[in-house]
Formats: sequence, structure tokens, C-alpha cells
Amino acid sequence: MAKPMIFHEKEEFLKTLRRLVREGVAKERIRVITPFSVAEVEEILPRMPSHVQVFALAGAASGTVGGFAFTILSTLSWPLIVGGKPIVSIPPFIIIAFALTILFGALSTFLGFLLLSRLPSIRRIRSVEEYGNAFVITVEPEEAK
Amino acid sequence: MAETEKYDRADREILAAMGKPGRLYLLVLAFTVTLVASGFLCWYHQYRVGLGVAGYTHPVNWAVYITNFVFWVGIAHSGTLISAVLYLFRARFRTSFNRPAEAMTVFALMVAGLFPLIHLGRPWVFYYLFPYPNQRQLWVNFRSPLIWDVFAVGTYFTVSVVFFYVGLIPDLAIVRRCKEGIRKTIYSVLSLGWEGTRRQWRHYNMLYLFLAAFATPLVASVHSVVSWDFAMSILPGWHTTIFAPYFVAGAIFSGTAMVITLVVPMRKILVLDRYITDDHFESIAKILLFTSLIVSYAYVVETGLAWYGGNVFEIELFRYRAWGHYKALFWTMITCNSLVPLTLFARRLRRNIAYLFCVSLLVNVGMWVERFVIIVSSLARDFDPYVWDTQMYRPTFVEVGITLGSFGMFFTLYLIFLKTLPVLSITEIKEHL
Amino acid sequence: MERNLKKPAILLAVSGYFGVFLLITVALGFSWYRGGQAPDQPIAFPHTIHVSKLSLPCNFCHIYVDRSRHAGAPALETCMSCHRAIATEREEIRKLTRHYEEKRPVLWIRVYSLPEHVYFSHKRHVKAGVDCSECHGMVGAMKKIRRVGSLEMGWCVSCHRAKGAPRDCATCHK
Amino acid sequence: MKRRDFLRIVGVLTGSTLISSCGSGNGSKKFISSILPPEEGIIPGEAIFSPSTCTECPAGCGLSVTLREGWPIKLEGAPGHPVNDGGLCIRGQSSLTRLYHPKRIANPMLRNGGGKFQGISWEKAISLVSESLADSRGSGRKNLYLSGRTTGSLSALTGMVCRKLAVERLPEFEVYSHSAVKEANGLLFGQREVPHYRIENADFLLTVGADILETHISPVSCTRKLSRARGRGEIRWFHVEPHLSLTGANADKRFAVLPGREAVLLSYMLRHILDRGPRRPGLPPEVANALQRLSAESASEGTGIPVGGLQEIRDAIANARRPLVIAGGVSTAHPEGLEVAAMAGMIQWVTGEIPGLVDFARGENYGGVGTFRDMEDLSGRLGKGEVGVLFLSRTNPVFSLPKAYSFRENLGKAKLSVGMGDLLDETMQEANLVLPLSHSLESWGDAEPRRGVVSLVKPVLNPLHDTLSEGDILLRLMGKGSGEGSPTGYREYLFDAWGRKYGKKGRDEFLKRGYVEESFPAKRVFLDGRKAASLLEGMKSSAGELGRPVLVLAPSLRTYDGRGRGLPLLSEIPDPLTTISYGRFLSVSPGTAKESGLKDREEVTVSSADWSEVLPVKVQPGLQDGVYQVFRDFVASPPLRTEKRTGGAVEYIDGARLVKSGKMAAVPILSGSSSQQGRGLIPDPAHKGEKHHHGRVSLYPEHGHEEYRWAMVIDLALCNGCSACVAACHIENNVPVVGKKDHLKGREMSWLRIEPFYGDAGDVEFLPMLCQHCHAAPCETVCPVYAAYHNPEGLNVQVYNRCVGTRYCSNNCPYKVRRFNWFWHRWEKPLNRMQNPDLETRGVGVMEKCTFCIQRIRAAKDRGKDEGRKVRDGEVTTACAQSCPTGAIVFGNLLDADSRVSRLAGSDRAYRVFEALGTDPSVYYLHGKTRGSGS
Amino acid sequence: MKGFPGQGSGLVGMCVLAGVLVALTQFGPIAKDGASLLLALLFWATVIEGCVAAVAAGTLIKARWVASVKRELLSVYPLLLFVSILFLFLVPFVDSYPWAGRRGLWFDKKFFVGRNFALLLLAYLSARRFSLASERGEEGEKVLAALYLFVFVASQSLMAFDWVMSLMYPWISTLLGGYFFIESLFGGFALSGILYVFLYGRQQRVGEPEGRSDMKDLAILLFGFSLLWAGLFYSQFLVIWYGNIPEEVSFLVTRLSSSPLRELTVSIVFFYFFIPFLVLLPGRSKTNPYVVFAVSLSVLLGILVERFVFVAPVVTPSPLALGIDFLVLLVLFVFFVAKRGGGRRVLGKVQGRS
Repeated sequence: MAKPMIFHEKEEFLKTLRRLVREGVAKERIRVITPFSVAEVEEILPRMPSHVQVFALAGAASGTVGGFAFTILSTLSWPLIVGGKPIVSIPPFIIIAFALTILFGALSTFLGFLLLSRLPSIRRIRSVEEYGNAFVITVEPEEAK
Repeated sequence: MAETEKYDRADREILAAMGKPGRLYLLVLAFTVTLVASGFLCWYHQYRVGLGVAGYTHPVNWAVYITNFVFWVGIAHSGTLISAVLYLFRARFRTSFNRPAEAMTVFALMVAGLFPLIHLGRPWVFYYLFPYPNQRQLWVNFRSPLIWDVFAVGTYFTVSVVFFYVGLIPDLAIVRRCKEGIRKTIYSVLSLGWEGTRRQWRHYNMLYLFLAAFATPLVASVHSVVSWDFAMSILPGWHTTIFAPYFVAGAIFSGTAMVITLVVPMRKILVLDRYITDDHFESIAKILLFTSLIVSYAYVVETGLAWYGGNVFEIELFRYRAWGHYKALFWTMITCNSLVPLTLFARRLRRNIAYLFCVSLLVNVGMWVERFVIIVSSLARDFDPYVWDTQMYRPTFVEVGITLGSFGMFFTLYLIFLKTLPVLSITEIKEHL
Repeated sequence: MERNLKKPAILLAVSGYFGVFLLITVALGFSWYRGGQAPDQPIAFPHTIHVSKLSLPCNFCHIYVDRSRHAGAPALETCMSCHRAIATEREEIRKLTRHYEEKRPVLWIRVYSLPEHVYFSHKRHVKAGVDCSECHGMVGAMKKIRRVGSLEMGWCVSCHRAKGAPRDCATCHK
Repeated sequence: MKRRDFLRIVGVLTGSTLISSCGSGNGSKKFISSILPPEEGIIPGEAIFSPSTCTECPAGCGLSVTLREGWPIKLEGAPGHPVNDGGLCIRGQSSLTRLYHPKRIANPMLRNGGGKFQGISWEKAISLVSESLADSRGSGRKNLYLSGRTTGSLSALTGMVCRKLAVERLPEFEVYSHSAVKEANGLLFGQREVPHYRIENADFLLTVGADILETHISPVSCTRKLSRARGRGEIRWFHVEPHLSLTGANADKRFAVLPGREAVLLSYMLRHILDRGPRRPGLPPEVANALQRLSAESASEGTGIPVGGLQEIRDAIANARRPLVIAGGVSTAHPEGLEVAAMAGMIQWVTGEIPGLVDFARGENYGGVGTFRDMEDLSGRLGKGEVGVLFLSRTNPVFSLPKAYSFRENLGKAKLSVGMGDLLDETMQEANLVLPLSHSLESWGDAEPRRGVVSLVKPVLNPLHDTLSEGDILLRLMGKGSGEGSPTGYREYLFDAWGRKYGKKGRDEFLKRGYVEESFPAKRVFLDGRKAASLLEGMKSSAGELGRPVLVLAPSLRTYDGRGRGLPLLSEIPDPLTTISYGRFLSVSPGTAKESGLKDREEVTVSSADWSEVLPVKVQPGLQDGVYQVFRDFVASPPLRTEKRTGGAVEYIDGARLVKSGKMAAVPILSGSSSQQGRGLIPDPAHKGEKHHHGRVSLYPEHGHEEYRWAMVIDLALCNGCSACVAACHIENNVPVVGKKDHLKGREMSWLRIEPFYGDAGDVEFLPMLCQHCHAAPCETVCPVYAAYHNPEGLNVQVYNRCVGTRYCSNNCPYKVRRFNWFWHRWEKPLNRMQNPDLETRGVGVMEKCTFCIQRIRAAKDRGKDEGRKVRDGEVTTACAQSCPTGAIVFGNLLDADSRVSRLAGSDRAYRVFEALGTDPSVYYLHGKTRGSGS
Repeated sequence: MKGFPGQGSGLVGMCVLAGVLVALTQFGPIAKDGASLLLALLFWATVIEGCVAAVAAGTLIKARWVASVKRELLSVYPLLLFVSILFLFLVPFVDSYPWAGRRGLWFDKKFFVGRNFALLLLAYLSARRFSLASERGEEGEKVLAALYLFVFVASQSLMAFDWVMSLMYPWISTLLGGYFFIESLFGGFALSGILYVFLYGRQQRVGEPEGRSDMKDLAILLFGFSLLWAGLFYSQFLVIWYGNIPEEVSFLVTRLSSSPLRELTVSIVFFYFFIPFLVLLPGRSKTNPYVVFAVSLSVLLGILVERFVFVAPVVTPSPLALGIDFLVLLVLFVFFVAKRGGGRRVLGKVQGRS
């Protein structure tokens, strides 16, 4: 584990980061910690696609399907006429389906986030070295990979 | 000075709120808690004796409880609006409001969720309302608006909590840093061991974007569904197509007002002027004005078309609203929701925090009254003239008690929030510092 | 990456929701069939003997079963018609005789009781060819009568489903 | 054989009561083996019916009592009974609540030194009475027997016992004694009788003050005959009265006459009929001459009826082939009452419709009934202290008699006053000794309301309390009084009497059928010209004008002369004209209200010379100015004069003054609006047919029904708002009585309500409103838990134990017929015995509503299944339809093309309320003033 | 004609010509109904007011993309005057409204014509005032924008209630007004989309990191509005479907029972919602000019079809007359954009393409 470089100015930090990239340090070896999301970092280092959206879509889709399935099947299981409305009356069911879409969508997105960003991490909950509000770059030694 | 120090100061100043509670705080807390207690007693009385202890006068079968439900769900809305919608619109001033607003959403929903149960005739069988497989082999009626409520509000609550929590994660990491002992552990666990690495931030931003994207239509849908609790009936004054957008606007209107009501004193007491500026207030005042205009538009159209349609039921209803038993309330509503906010066209008034505060209070009152008028007056004047209310509905001490209790509960929760969680989203503020 | 993530996500969502329901259903399912306890009756009437040994038909004593909604308990007169002569020395029969002579009706402890809001007619079920044992179990094999089946709504409904009997709420709910 | 019979009854009762508890209904944890198997034909869980007679008012309607597990749970009119033929009025329906009344006197009570009552045994009571009888006989005091109207065997027995015990039997006391009518008939025809009017044979009916639909003689029988005739469209009916009665509101035409001036009107009519040329038998000349001549104008001026009106009535009578004139009620209860009655008689004579329409042979048994003057005398004798023992049976003079008689005070001067009754009313409270009477459902007896019509009173259960029937009491007294052998009990006495009268077979027949009707030859009567003439002479001079404004004391539909006040159900059901349920009120005309600025519920002090009362006001459309109206039972011991000649009371208080007290009283007026607000609930026949039966535009696929679609047709032309259906519904369906406090909040529970809607002319139409069982019901869709749904037979079912009480269904019901249980409703013992075990009694927080008596449908289908057939038309009917005296309500299966319901529903008079909402109700209304059942 | 500042009299001439043409369709041999003109006006009034409204809204919320198409959008405002004049041609047609001859303050021919004409004129004036201000980038620009938006909302609502809803009297939907001005705004955005593609379509660079191009903003806006529209549509439909009150339902039934109408009615939902929503769902398509172009077209088409469905079942427009009216206005519209806006470029593009 190489010792981290700590910066107190954003610009400085970014400069160093750019330098490292120019020097051709393997991107995977550069580890960056910032007190808040810094857009520039993403520009300097090559973007890797985030797969959170996959979870979002999957969840939403299953919500829609589940919602319709649930409402339709349950009404058919004991068909009761109310107010002369058809047993399977889609317009109202849309609402249920929609609600479930959002619900599952949101939840699975959150789940996805946790999975992808390796949270919660017991190790770090136990002990994590704090850098306060500083910007940190650590370059993992070669043999790390 | 170094940027880091600026950030540190931000941490200090915002987290200062979480310090030891002062006497004032405790006094207020005690007060709100007593409210909750008395509210609970009233409810228990009603539970034992029967719903008759409330002031319902048939055909007015719905009144204060449903009013409160709609009111609190409405309050909840601005939270999501400010954090989600404004996030999508990349409105800067959002950062200084979103945390309290989101907290408000969660708490308001917790309060709102109680009222459908309180107003049930047989609260002990409330579980009939939930779709779960049971030995009776019965399901709920998905064609009933009340079931839509269960789903909409349920979803809304879950999503809001997630959204709130996600927003908190990086801040919790900061709190973790500043705390010691058991507190530290708690916050460490809550912060899930957040580090702030690039990977985390990337996914985090993605997540936040998506949550915002999900929450935005949700906001609209939830209050639409609430409005459909009424619009799905065939009752004159309830059954009208404009209700959905009108209620959504109304909800955001009242919610925004409540945000102002909460944030103004908060900023004063916690000295957060650096992070919540007058400009921010001005922009939120604009939202207030805008939504007020929509609501007024709805008033005009509703009444106008009742007259235009020449439908005896509709005409009588709107006459009754304006000149009948509840005329005082009706005109209060017009004044508070349509007339007073118009003053916000004046920039000077928009920027006058004290004035804004008063307006927000008035709007809160106005919107509560609006729901009351819509619900009660429509019920009191429906098709068969024989059942027209022979005497005016008046809430009894039970209803009043429970209503006050709900406010008590809301503020209690909010006060606890002030002392336990960072009141502003520090990380985002830093971003724009 | 994408493919092997979508699948579990969907599975999780769908099966998660319905899976929970499935579990609850199964759990409840067990409770339906646990039946009830067998109380001690004022007179230890042995169905074993009367039903199995003597193979008396049910409606020999429960005379109203095919005429009314109630099966009805036999009048002591009926019992005595035999037990004036038979097994008079037995303690239980003595009890019976005492009851009869002192004109004290026998208060049996109810094993099958339905809630007030349910309309149930023995007549209809008997006429529809439902065998007594389908609800009351093998009475002949019970020393003491105990409740078979939960008498919960689900219990009735599943039979009605199976037999294609009406499932209109108003058939059973008053 | 008597013994076995007796055992049978008791056997039935004990046996089935015991069995009853193995019904699942009452959820008892016990399961009972009775001693003996019950009688054949008695099956637990199945209803049995027993004939009896209603004793709520003198009319003596026949009953068919529904018994479940030995408890009477419902009273219905006995079909085919010569008096009521299946109909039963609101009071009759409520009689059951008298039987089960929690406050019934449970045992004999004696007033002790402290003036408090304390229970004593019957033996003690009886011996006490006979002792005091004896020693008052010794001390030369008179023993008196006063009772309410008594007919049949009881009357005979009373007579006998009185003779035996040397007790003077006083004329019976009834507030409505029809003394004027009796006097007039005595005068004219030598018949001191209240004749039987054959409405069914008339083609024109003019009722003068006679409230034939409410209390007059035999209201149910009148209503039934009248509505039959109207159904066939064979009769026109005009009504003349000074005030506004439910009867007047239902007449084809109603004329408000100046109080006390009816005689002028009738003499004008009579004169006109004479002038129209001789109609046999004509009038003797002296009478004709004595009859004064009036121009239409002066007549109109004298009666307050516009000339046009007078001519209309005049021509109606003149042109009718068989006109019938009935004078009575308030119109014969004033100084000129005698003349009014006499005129009516003479018109009848002149038109030659005696005995065709006015039958003296079958006189209504009012012979034994005395007058107010008799009571005045009694009071006097009491005052003189010459009375020893005074029996007061089934009568409440303390309440009904004017203060001036000071009856209450004098009653104390009797040595022993023996009150006999079931509830502790004003008179009973004054009595020294209280002997509780059994309810007619607990005792044997018979009644002869009309000569030749004998109706059976038969017990259906053992007395709930330690009570005896009046007959038994008398017999016991006699037994004590004189040692020689007398029947052991009233039952045996009756069986002997009947045996002697009808023979054994006849008696058994009587016991089964519940009534016998003997036939008489018609009785010819002749007009006594001299008396008639002198009466007319007298009339010229006498000025019967009452000093206005006048307060009219009207008989009450709900409580007759006040005897129904004790029954909670009767106060729960609102008065149909005012929709006021609980409490007293004073009706004033809109004109009066305007000029003196009175609003509903405003309290006023109404006072005359020596009397005043504080009453809330109800503005009553259709009431003429200068007339105030109050129900008889609202005013205790009112200041009434006795009329010199007839001895009857003058039911008017003239020169009544109103003084606003400025206070508002809490009066439950259930109707939110007296007019329809132009919403066409009852479409104006002028433009009928518009909007009705328009093809329903709908976005939903049609859903059908396989076997049955239950539906109801209500003929508004026949419905007269008598509210019998409401009472019937209450009792059939265990609808709780909630009381005034909830009524003030509009929280009444009645599943069926009568909505009166007034026109601008003060004319009123009644709309019975109940669950419409919509084909596309708004209430169902919004229920989150399917507690409300549409069942395969077209019923809108409410599953009580699924209901969670969101009350959305009620909000969304345009007819607002759903009722919510705001509290737990307690059924004070023994009222709970009245509950129908076929229904659940609803707990708190549950929505309930009309079910079209689904339990009856279920029973009918059960029967049908047993016999392997569908339910026949008319086999099943709802409680409301069954009780309706006019037969306005018809219930049946809409899918069966030739059922009465579907035929009526197809008629061009049929419409449904708020059809434009597309709810497609199953309740059809037949509208239009044009009477006639439309089939 | 002071509505046309400084621009050569060419446009004025064209307008007059157009007016004559339309007059022919109205009063001439072709058609007497006026339904076609009503339809054409409904569409174009919506679009034109929408364009200005889009700019006004953009200015209020400081949307950056507005600047790029501002001039073109604003250039069409004088047509509002033309439209309001054409509206007067409808006066004889007013009698064929179902409420015609019905006594009542609101349903009175003079008042009807009066209020609508007045409001159109007002819309024109406020649009003019605003566009002048914003072209000069004046101080009170925002105030005027807000002012215009008020008039815009009012006039669109009135159009909904008077021109359309009263055709189906006594059918009532309180939402229709809001529905209309949202659609109009939607149309405005759609048009800006089209113009944007015309103007910058080529040099649009696709796929820059965290790309926040105006194009994308517009696409997102369209996406969002398609959702908003769906919401409004659903909340109107659901209430009517659920209540199932004959008076209300008849509106839907007439449009869903007969064949060609049914398909058209259903297609509306696709034009407005499904196409924009599904097409714009994936992030990449938001930055593709052709996609945006297509979507915008579908939206405009949606407006046209919907207006047709509203009017057709009550009064059938004759295709020929409709065609003429519609084309006339289209040509005018294009020319205004071309001449007054910096639209020469646009035309250049058009020729370039063809």
C-alpha cells in the first residue's frame, strides 16, 4: 500500500492527477478519494459506464409486470362485480402497476448501488482512515495487480 | 485560506446544530410530546366508544381526519419536489433546502399514514386493506381508490426514505468523523463505511439521478391518487377532471409553504445565513407564487364551469360553498391561497423573510381549510335534498385533539431530526462553495 | 456483465414478493388442519359404539339434519327409548336417566360453533350429498368428539371451490 | 282435553325455546338436549305463524305472529282478515316493542305509606281488592269499573263480574268516542251508532275531518279498501278539514275549511242536492224548509272555501252515482259538530245510500263508549268522595282529560284506585294499586271491533313477567268475591263461551283461522223528520264560529291519542309530514311564520285564557293561516271544553296566542329540504317520460343475471306516507333505535325512509327511499375490501363482517340510503328477544343498509330448492311490501317476464330516481297523480 | 397593419392573399361548414401561441437552449393577428354550435365572438410586446414574458372551453383548459426542436462526456412533456371512465364506437406519448438530431389529429377546404419564419436538403 498524497486545494489535486495520467500510470492503480463528487475527475480518468441503470430498468420492468400480474390474477381468483365495472378493468390497475414500477425501480437501484460500490463494507465500518476534507490520491504499487 | 479549511468550517457550522440541546429546545420538545400524548388519548377514547364521538353529521361522513390525511400528504410533497425535481432542473438553491425538505417529507408521511386508520370505523381490522394471502382467500378491491392510496402512499414513503437516506450517506460519514464512542459506532454503521472513492461517487451520482427520476413522476402520481379518492366518486364538487393536477399543485404549494415555515426559524436559530441566503428564499417564494396561481386557476375553472354547465347539482353546490354553512371557511381559503400570495409579485416582499414567513403560515392555514371545504361542503350538499345537512358539522374535542396530536408528532420528529442528523446536505454545499 | 445482472434482479423482485406470500399461505395452511380439542361432555356419549358398533345413521338422533339448518340434539326421550332397557347399570346411563327423570335437559358442550354472521344450513349440505364425515370427520372412531377442520372461512371456501358450490358472499354471510 | 291443549302450548314454547339455543345464530357455547321431542311441524330454525289480534287501538286488526324458536319476532297483518286483510299500521307493527318493553310493569304493586310503589303477590292484591270492595259496599260507597273500549267476551265477562260484585260499570272511556256521530245518528235514525262505511262500494268519497288513514275508527281497513278502489280508478276522494292531516294530504283534492264551519258547507251541499231534483227517498218537507238557503258566495264566505271549490264538491256529489260522506275527527269535535254529523247523515239519506254505503247492521262497536261528560261526572263523584274502589283498565284519563276536570286530584279521593295496564303511565302512577296486564300476545281473548266480526286473541308465549290478562283478574276477583263455582281461568271461560257460540268444530276452526265473520241482514232505518227539522232550526241561530287563531288538536298517526308515547320505536320513526322524529312541536302556516318571523325549531309560548305551553315551531306548508296545529299527545291534559249536546270534547283551543321566546330548541327535523329543488326525484307528470328509460351510454361491458334479478316497484300514487313499512323494516331487520341525540346529527339508522316533498301549493307527495340496488352501483366500486358488491341475483350486498368502515360507499351513494353504526347499539333486555335470528346484529363501525330482506329471499329459495323449482312470483316479498296497507310496494323477479314487478316496471308511469346518473337502479317508481296501479 | 413592423409589404400582401383564399373556402363554392377553418385555426393558433409561450417560459426559467431558436420562434407572432381576423370568418358558423339559440349569458353569439376575438387580439398584442422586448433584450423582458403567459393560458383555456368543449355541450371536463395550454406549450417545444435541427442539426457534436448540449436539454424537455401529457390525459380519461356518468361518457363513446375515429383516437396517445417516450428513453437517442426531429413531428401530428378528433364527430370538415386552409397557414408560417426570423438559413437548409 503506497502512502497517499493529500491535497488541500482542488486545483492542485487535479493538476497532480492529470500529471499522473500523462506519466502513464495505469489508471487502475490510481485510487482517488474526494470529500464530494468532483466532475473533473471523471473527465481526466477514462469513464467507465455505471451499471446502476441496469438495476433501475430491471426493477422497474419487474414492477410493471408484477403489478399487472398481481392485480389481474387476484381479481380473477374471486371475480366479484362492483359497480358494473369489468372484472379485469385495466385503467385502475395501471395505477397499481405504476406504483410498483416506481417502488421496485427505486429499491433495486439502491440495491444495485450498494452492490456496485461494495457497500456496506464491514471493514471500513470498523475502521477507516479519515482524510477529513482533503483530496487524496494513492497509487497502488505494481504488484498490487 | 485553503479550501479544506472552508470545508471544515462548513462542517463545523452545520454540525453545530447537533450539539447539546438547550433549554428552549427541551421546552418545545416537551410541549410537542404532550400534544402527541393527548392526541393519543383522544384516539383511544374513540377506539373504545366508537367513531360516533367524532362530530360527523350524516351525510358528512368524512371530515377532519381525511382533511388531515390530505394535508399531510400534501406537506410531504414539497420535499420530493425540492430535492428531486429541482435536482433534475439543476436549480442551485435546492442544496440549501433539500435536507430539511426531505426530512419533512418522511415525517409528514409518517403522520399522514395514520389518518386513514384513525378514520376507520373498525380500526382493529385495518389489515383487511392490505393485499396479503390470507386464510379467507380474499384479496382487496383494486378498483377502489382507497386501495390505490395504500399503494401510492406506501411506495411514496419507501422511496422518500431511501432518497433521504441516500442523500445522508456522505454526510453521515462526516458526522462519523466528528463523533466519539458509541455515537461514532452508530454513525459509522449508518454511513455504511462510506469513503468517497471515485467509484463510490460515480455510482452514487448515478443512483441519485435515478432516484430523482423515479421520484419526480411519483410525486405527481401520489397526489393525483389522493385527489382521485374524491374525483372517482360521482359527488358534485368531487367528481371533476381537473382534480389531479390541481391537487398536485396544491400539495406542492402547501409543502413549499411548510418548508419556509420550518426553515426560516431554523436558519435564525442555527445561524445558517451563510448557507441559506435571501436569494434562496426568493426563488422558493417564486415556487410558492407559481403554484398559488395554478391553484387559483383551478378555483376559477371549477366554479366557472359549474355555472357554464348549468347542472343543478353543481350550481347548488358552489352556491352553498360560497354562501352556505361553511362560507367563512371558503372565503378564508380564497384569501389565504389566492389573494395573499399575489403580493409575492413584489420583489421586495419576496425578499422580506419575516413577511414570507407570515405568508407561509397563512398558506398552511388556507390549504388545510381548502381540503376541509372540498370534503365537507361537497358531502353536505349532494343529490337528494332530503339528506342535506340540517345542521352544520362541527369537530368535537376528539377530532381537535387528534389533529393537534398529529402536528405534535410532526414537530417532535422534526426536532429529533435537528439534533441527530446534519440539517443541511454538507457535501453538496461544499460542491458549490 | 449486464446480462448476468438483469436476471437476478428480476428474479429477486418477482419471486421475492410472491415468495413471501407463498410462505405465509403455507404457514396458515397448516393452522387450518390442526382441528380442535375434545372437551369432556356432561355425559360421556360414545359415538364409537352408536356409530361404529350399532352403525346407527346420524339422522337417527340428529333428526333435523335434513330438515333444518340445525342438526339438533336428540331429545332425552329418544335416548331413553332404548336405554330404559339397555345398559342401565352403566354410570353414564344412570346420569342420563337422572336427567330424564328430573326433567333436566342435558347441556352438551358445543364442539362446532359458527360465528353469528354466518348462515349455515345442514339441510342444504346434506341434500347436496355432502357426507357428514366430510366436515365432522370419522365420528365413529372418536371416543370424544373433537373439531375436525377449522371452520374458518378459507376452510369453507376451499371446499366450495372444489365442489363448484356458489361462492357468492351472500350465500353464507348474513 | 283442555289440559293437553295447554300442555301443547307450553310444550311448544319450552321445547322450542330450548332447541333454539342449538341454533348457530346466538353463538351459544351450549348445545341442548330437551326432555321431549317437540310437536310435529315445529322445526328449530324454521319460523311458525300464529293468528292473533292487535290491541294497539280499538280497530282490532288481525295479526299473524311470526315465531322463531318460540319467540314472537314480527307481527304482520293476517291475510284475508275482515278488518285489515294483511295490512298493518305503524302502531300495530310497534306493538311488539310493547310486549318486550324494558319498562313493563313486572308484578302487582301497592302504594305504601311513603307514596312509593312496592311489589306484592297476586293473591295479596286480589284479596286486598275484594276486601276493599266489600267494606266500601258496607260503608255505602260506590265501586266503579272504568276501562278503555272493551268488546267481545271480555265485555260480557266484565258485565257479569260487575253484576256479581255489585260494581257499577261506567261507560268506557275513549278520547275518540265519535259521540257527535252517535248522537246525530240517534237523532236522525234512532240509531246511537257509529255505522260501518262501505267505502269499497262508493264511487265518490267526501271525508269531512275524518282522518280515515290515521286514526278514524279503523284506519287500516279504510286505507286498504280505499286504495283498492283507487287502484281500480273507481273512486274520487275529496277531503275537507280545518288543519292539515296525512289523510288530507293524500286526498285527490283537499279543501281547507274555516275551523268549525263545516256545517255551512254541508248544508249548502244538501240544499243543492235537493234542488237538483228529488232523489228517492227525498227529505220530509219540514226538514227541507228548515234547511237554510245559501248563495255560493255567502257559503264561500262562511266556509272560507273559494266558490270554485264549493261548486267542484257540489257537482262531484251531485254527479256521483254512489256518493259517500264521512264526517268525523276534528270536524265533529266542535260546537257545531252535531250539525256536521247530522248533515252528513242527511246527505247520505237523501242520496239514498243507506244501508248501501252506511251500514248500521254492522255498526262499529262503540255502543259502550262514553263521552267526556261522563268523565266529568265521574270526576265529580270522585270529588264528592262517594267512590270506594275505582278500577281503571287500559285507559289514561289523567293524561287525556282537561285540567278543569281536576281528575288527578279527585282520583286520590277514591278509597282504592286500581290501575290496570302494562306501562306506568300518568294514570297508573296516580293509582293506589297497580295490576299489570299481560300483552295480547301473552293472553287469551277475543275482540269484536265490528258487530259480527270476532277476532281471536291467542297467546304465543308465556307471560314474560308476573302478569295476568284482564279476564283472569276479573275471574279471580269473582272467585274471591262469591264462593260458588266459576271457571278456573279466563282461557277455560273463553273456550266454553266459544264452544257454546260456535260449537266444537266451529271453535277449532276459529282457533285455526283466527276470526269469524257472521252475516246479518241489512238494517233499514228511517229519518225522523221532526228531530232533524228542529236540529236545523237550532242551527240557524247557533254560531259555531271559533275565535281565531285556533289551535287544533289533531290525532296522531304514531301514538293515536297518546297511548303509543311509551314505545321508543314510534318516536324513532319521524312523523311523515314534518319528518320530526323526537319531541313535541307546534305547526304553523307559512303565512303566520312569515308575518311573525318564525323559523323552524324556534320556541314559542302558545297560550289561551288559562293555559300555556312552550313548544318549538315547525313551519308546515299547506296549513291555512290562522290555524295552529299540535298533535293530541303533545299536550298533557289540554284545556278543552265539553260540547253541551254531544258531551264530546271540543278539540280546539280558540284565541290561541303565540309569543316568541327567542330560544331555539333542538328538534330533529330529518328532512334537509321540504322541496325537491327541481331535481325531479318525483318527476312532474306535466313533462313525464322525458329523460326516463333513455338507453344507457356506458363504457363497461354489460353484466347479466342468470336466474333472478330482484327488483321493486313502488306506486307513488298509492303510497300515503303512513310509515308502516318503516316500522316493519325496523323490526324485521333488527334496525336499532338510536334516539334523539343521534337524530340531531342526522345519524338515524332506518333503512327505509319516507321523504315528503311539498309543491308550491302546499301539496305533498311521498317518496319512500331505500337502497336502490343499482345495477351499476357507485357505492360498490369504492369499497376497498369488497364489503359492498353486486351479487348474481342483482342485489347490492353489504357483507357486514368484512366492512372496515371507510364510509366511502355512503359518500358515493347518490340516494344516501346507507347507514353507519356510529356506536355499539344496546338492546335493552328483553328487547333483544325481538331480534331476528336470520340477521346479524351489526356492531360498531359497520355500514348497513336495506338488503331487500335477503333472509326472506334465502328462505324462499331454500323452499324452492327442496321442491326443485324456482321461486314463484309473489312467494317472497319484503317486510315493507308485506306490511303496506295500500299495497303500493311490489317485489319480485325482473327476469321473469310475467311477474307483477316486470309488468309494472314496463308501464309508462315507471321511472327511476336520478336516472341520468346511469346507476341503473332496481327500484322503480310509478309516478303521476293519475291514480291506478298501472298494471 | 402596424402589427408588421418595417418588414416589406410582401408579407402583408401574402396575408391578404391568404385571407382571400380562406374566405373562398368559407363563403365560396367549396364549403359552407366552417368546420375546416375552425380546425385549421385550432391547430395553428395552438402552435403559434405555443411558439411564443415556449420562448416566454424559457426566458423565465433561464433555459439556455432558448437563445438558439428564439428569433425564429418569435418571428411568427404577427400571425396571431391574422388568425384573430380569420376567426371572424367563423361568425356565421357559430350558429351550428349545439347551444345555439339557448338563452343564457355565457351562450350568447355576440358575447361568444366578442370574447374570443378580444382574447386572440390580446394574445397578439402581448406576444408582440414581449417579442419586441426580448429581441432588444430589454430590462422588463421577464415581466412581459409572465404577462404573455397569463394571456396565453387564458386564451388557450377559452379556446378549449368555447371552441371545442361547447361543441359537445353538455359534456364538461374542467381539465380541458389546462390540457390545451400544456399541449400548446408541448407544440411550441416540438417546433423549437424542429427548428433547432434545421439550424444546427449538422454541426451538432454528439456524445461529449456528461454532454449537456441544448439538443439534449430539448430532448429531455420533450421527454418530460410527453410524460406530463400522459399524466393529464390519464387523469381526464380515468375520471370519466370511472364515473361512467352517461352525460360524460357519451363524449368518449362517440369517439370510440365507430371505426376510423377509434383508430385515430387511439393513435393520439402514440403520437403524444408512446413515440416520444419510448424513442427518447435511451440516453443516446436524446442527442441524435434526426430522432429529435422525428419526435417533434409526431407531437405536432398528434396535436393535429387530436383537434380533428375533437371536432369531426360533431361537425365534419370538408377535406378540400381543410387542405386549403391548412396549407395557406402553413405557407404563411414558413415564410414568416424565413423572412422575419434569421430564417434564411433555414430555407437554405430546406433547399440544401431537397
